[in-house]
Amino acid sequence: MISSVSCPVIDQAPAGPGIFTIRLKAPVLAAEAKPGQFVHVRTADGIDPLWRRPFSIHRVDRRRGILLLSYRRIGRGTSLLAGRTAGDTIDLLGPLGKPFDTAGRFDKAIIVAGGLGIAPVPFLLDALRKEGKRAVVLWGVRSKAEFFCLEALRGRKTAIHIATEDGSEGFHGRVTDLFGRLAAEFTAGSGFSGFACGPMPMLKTLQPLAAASGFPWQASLEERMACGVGVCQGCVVRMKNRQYRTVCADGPVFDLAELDFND
Amino acid sequence: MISSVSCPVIDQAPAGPGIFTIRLKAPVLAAEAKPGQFVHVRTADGIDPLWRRPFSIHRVDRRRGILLLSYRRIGRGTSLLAGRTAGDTIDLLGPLGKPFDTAGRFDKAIIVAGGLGIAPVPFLLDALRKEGKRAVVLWGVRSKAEFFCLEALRGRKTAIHIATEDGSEGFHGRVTDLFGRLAAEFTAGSGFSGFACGPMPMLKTLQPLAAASGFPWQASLEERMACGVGVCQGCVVRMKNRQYRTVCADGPVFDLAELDFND
Amino acid sequence: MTDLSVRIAGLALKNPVLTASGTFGYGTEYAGYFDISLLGGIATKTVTLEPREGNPMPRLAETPGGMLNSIGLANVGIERFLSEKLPALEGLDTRVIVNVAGNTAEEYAEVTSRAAAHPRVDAIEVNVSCPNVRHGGLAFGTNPAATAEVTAAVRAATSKPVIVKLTPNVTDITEIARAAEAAGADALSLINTVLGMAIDIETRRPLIARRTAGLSGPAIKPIAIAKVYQVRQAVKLPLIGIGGIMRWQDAVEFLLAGATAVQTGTLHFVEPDGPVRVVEGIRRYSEEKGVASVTELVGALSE
Amino acid sequence: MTDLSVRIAGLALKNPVLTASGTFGYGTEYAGYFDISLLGGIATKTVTLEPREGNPMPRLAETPGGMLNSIGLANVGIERFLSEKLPALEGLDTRVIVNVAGNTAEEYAEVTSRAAAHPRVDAIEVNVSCPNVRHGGLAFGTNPAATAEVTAAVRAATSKPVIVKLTPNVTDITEIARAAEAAGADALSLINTVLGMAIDIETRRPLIARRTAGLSGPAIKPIAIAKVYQVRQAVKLPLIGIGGIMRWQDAVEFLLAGATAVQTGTLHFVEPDGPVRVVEGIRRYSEEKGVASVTELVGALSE
Ligand SMILES: Cc1cc2nc3c(=O)[nH]c(=O)nc-3n(C[C@H](O)[C@H](O)[C@H](O)COP(=O)(O)OP(=O)(O)OC[C@H]3O[C@@H](n4cnc5c(N)ncnc54)[C@H](O)[C@@H]3O)c2cc1C
Ligand SMILES: Cc1cc2nc3c(=O)[nH]c(=O)nc-3n(C[C@H](O)[C@H](O)[C@H](O)COP(=O)(O)OP(=O)(O)OC[C@H]3O[C@@H](n4cnc5c(N)ncnc54)[C@H](O)[C@@H]3O)c2cc1C
Ligand SMILES: Cc1cc2nc3c(=O)[nH]c(=O)nc-3n(C[C@H](O)[C@H](O)[C@H](O)COP(=O)(O)O)c2cc1C
Ligand SMILES: Cc1cc2nc3c(=O)[nH]c(=O)nc-3n(C[C@H](O)[C@H](O)[C@H](O)COP(=O)(O)O)c2cc1C
Ligand code: FES
Ligand code: FES
Repeated sequence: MISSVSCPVIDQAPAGPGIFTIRLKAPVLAAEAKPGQFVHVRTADGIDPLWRRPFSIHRVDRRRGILLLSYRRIGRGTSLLAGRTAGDTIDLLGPLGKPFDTAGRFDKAIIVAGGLGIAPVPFLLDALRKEGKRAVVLWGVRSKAEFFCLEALRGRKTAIHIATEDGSEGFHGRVTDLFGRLAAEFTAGSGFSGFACGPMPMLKTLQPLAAASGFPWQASLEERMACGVGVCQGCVVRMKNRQYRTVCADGPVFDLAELDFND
Repeated sequence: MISSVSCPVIDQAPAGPGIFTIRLKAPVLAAEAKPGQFVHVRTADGIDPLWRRPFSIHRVDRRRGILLLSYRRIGRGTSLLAGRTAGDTIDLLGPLGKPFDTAGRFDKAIIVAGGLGIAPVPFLLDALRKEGKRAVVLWGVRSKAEFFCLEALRGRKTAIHIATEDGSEGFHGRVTDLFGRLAAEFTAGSGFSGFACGPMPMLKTLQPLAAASGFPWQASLEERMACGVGVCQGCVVRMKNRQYRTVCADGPVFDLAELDFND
Repeated sequence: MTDLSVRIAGLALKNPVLTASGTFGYGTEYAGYFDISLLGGIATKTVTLEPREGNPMPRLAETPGGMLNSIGLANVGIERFLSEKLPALEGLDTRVIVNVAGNTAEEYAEVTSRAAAHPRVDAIEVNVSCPNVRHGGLAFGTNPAATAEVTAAVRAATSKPVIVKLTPNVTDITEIARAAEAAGADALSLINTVLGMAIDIETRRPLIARRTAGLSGPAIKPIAIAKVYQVRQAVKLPLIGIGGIMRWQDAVEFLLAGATAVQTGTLHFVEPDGPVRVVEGIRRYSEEKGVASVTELVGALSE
Repeated sequence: MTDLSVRIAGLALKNPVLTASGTFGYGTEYAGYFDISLLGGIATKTVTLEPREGNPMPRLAETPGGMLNSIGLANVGIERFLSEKLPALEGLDTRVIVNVAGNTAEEYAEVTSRAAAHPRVDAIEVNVSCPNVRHGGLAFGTNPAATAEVTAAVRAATSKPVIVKLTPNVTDITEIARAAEAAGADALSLINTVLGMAIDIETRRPLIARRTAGLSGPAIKPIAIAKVYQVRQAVKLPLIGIGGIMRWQDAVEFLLAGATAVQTGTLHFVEPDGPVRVVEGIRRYSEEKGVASVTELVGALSE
């Protein structure tokens, strides 16, 4: 069941340039959350800012009842969050949204992430590993200075490819170009399944490439959110069948092929 | 000159039940402030709350450039202020308002304070001592549990009388009753001058007693304030000549005899 | 123990706290978060004859102490509302108010008669903030005659209580309130959102696709209190106060201004179970003040 | 270097940031806090023919993201304004706009001709939010004909630029804007405060003696942006945007919505030197965006 809970901060540390990872004591959330879901976080106790802020679940430690979020400080809400320290408590609503389907009939996951879209990937990888599945992560950032949480991405059954727009590390270009370059290796019928997390323009560029891959793709979207639970109808996205779906409740994970980016 | 300055917090400590004393590094303010003046404090960096909050200057340490405020935590602004610790900075506007006149031709000050109206009294006493004047403080509180800063009130040239409404210490009753009881000791023509700080009802009750005393009285008022500098005309008080005066700029210290409490 | 029950147009509510249209879905979305039967009632998202997909994206923006929405009348239409949404409310011990709208007075009447025919529906709330297609697109609720026309049509379509929901975007709200009263409204609810706009200075685009949108949240509370107070002096009908209620204290403010009940809206997005806390706060306040019935607070300003 | 200067009705301002009436005294009160010559101009507290003491206390209340004021037209009267207040502005290198009001159109005209006769006065701003004693006490500015009447009277009383300051408390602000334009206004400023109210639930008294009051501050910014945007489509006159500007970003939002200049108000109470920071922010933004003249931003929404 979804609930609004007050969670003690265990600790918080910088994880990269302007990026923080916060660890929260949240046993129920940690137990129930699935990768791709998010929490809706109250960053102020007054009205400034008024709305909660959505963050993907970065990782969970079920045994210890710990939930991790990784986020970039960009405005008032994330600045207030970055100011929280051990001993403070934070009001979370969650777990929210439809998770990635990791149980499907595939044995190799291709994960394409852009920028902060990497945030839910460690949790996704943990789940894939538990299912005995292998994964290849393609992560695109502007520059290698933006890296964080790389350790969480590496692992026995995971390969990682980096794309930087400035060429400071790995492939020089966008992550969708990198995917295009490697696409031949990921062929349909060999048990692949695709996962994409990143900004809308990345997903839009990826859509035809993903269609050409021949295997199914799940994509996680972001939209400005008020309620976060499907009530206000404020965060809708257009589907190929012309209908609107809410990102917060019908998503944030959708079948990439069904999204209509031309709206 | 009045200015808006960002002052480092030196430290902050509870001084009584729900009462805090904060010490700020504010050399210019400490040098220029006079007793009875106040500072207008920004308690939030956003809009919650929107207005600054006015606080009397509790005391200054000119040599070390330190300014002290003593306040009760009652709402959001004072709660935010109570959360500030060493290393934080606070934006102060001041010194504001007309101070007490301590230089006049008197040699004994009678100070009547109600509740938190005691806040500016230590600074006033320091100034009186510097002028070689003696003082008698009459302080009324609901119960002795509300005492704070008593040390700052005691001193070589100062006598202190306490009134508690519940009789838990000193005189059993209101401070204005206590003044009435002692009034015979404070006679006109023996170099007395009166100072009153407290809520409006106390000042109103005191006004006729003060008039009967035969010596002059200065009273410090409180009103809800927006600008704090005489611009918005929002904090006016009616004078006996029927004119309005701003508490923030024409006051907060007024000639008690000139105030019209019947408006 | 204070009696928290109130009556709005003959309708008994167990307490004066309802949820506002468009901020509580069709009543069940928040069912997982708290027991909805603790509330006085719920007002549904506006329902129209045909399904509507609502406005283009973006539809939401945050503003200082408030928010803009331009959801439009996105809804499943009366047909699917009755068959798919209403049944889920059967077991709930709370009042169900269906908020209705249409392009013409006839459409208002038709959706009303279909909704009100259902036994689970306790009352109709009329959203007059819709553009009046016949009169140049200005909202029905900005014109006394158009408000009266819609009110009369809805009135004729049902014998259940009719609550007309007023827009604040008018020069003189008391004129509209009187028109609704004269045309047969049983109660008034106010306010709907305030017209507003915000611009992204980086993209230079309005933050809302439709440019102007509806402002709600704590920022508008003083506006709503003023309107309730003004309308209280102008009509005899019971009022439901809406606008920026975030804490129980705000709800009490509306009661004192003259509202018999309140609706919470934007609050839900911050605290899903906020309305229950509002009920509890009103109870505590009333008991502390020795109030036997919460109705004693209605319009009870001191001199 | 971006050219920050703008023209409002023939009046050249060194930059588009002015201070709003009633929030900057008679122009000198804040002189100790910063160099007022850094601003494009100042609008004085409303001046009337006779001195006025203003409304009873309490006159102020804080609200979520905003504030209520009911100062009334407390002012020293045109006589003392000219003899005691204006001389202090002589040395300042900034524009002086005298905000005027009266009980009748004739009073508006008379205070205007006396103010405008003084060489230090650069323009007249007409506060039409005053109760119209002849027409049932509703504000002049809520009625197109009354707005036109006052505007025409002021227009006839001076050849200096006449800026009419619009109230937001109307159904259709474009109608009022067009009336002012037709009656000879050179520019419009908007918005004045929004009608609001707040109640102390402990004392059960309105927090403001006069009960309803004027809401200002960040809470009303989206309302003001919407009004500027609407009026921009309706008239050709230059607009001065007012309402809730707390940061330079807010000022840029008003420019993009269609204002040629802005006024800051409630901001001063939080940051006395706030308007100077707004000027600096507009300058930085314009330079970053490669804007040669700040006028390029006016109404420059992208498609
Ligand atoms: C389902 C979901 C999951 C998310 N997961 C993460 C995560 O794991 N880590 C993370 O760092 N962020 C994540 N985000 C984005 C995060 O919610 C925003 O960064 C945050 O709300 C910004 O709040 P703020 O108050 O600091 O910034 P604001 O002051 O609200 O905004 C600052 C600037 O950022 C822009 N902005 C605000 N929200 C977004 C957004 N959603 N996307 C892009 N730009 C935005 C604003 O328009 C503004 O220009 C997620 C968003 C969604 C919808
Ligand atoms: C010139 C001046 C000097 C002051 N000096 C001191 C001081 O030295 N120490 C101190 O503790 N306080 C002092 N005050 C009062 C202080 O400013 C208020 O307590 C403070 O503004 C409350 O802020 P808040 O946000 O915590 O409370 P809010 O949330 O603003 O208010 C909480 C409750 O307290 C009431 N309240 C708010 N302001 C006042 C006020 N001025 N007087 C009485 N009730 C009020 C409100 O109506 C509300 O019911 C002074 C006030 C003035 C005008
Ligand atoms: C996202 C959203 C959607 C809304 N949809 C409707 C609606 O469909 N019909 C309606 O009458 N009011 C609608 N409203 C207005 C609310 O019912 C309410 O009148 C308004 O939000 C003011 O209350 P608040 O400040 O508590 O939110 C909507 C408000 C919001 C925020
Ligand atoms: C305390 C106060 C006094 C005001 N007095 C006047 C006035 O005398 N004449 C006038 O035209 N506007 C007056 N206003 C309105 C402001 O000029 C401005 O239009 C309004 O406050 C909105 O701007 P803001 O949100 O930036 O404050 C006053 C506003 C405040 C807050
Ligand atoms: S944020 Fe409300 S429906 Fe998604
Ligand atoms: S608070 Fe503005 S004049 Fe005193």
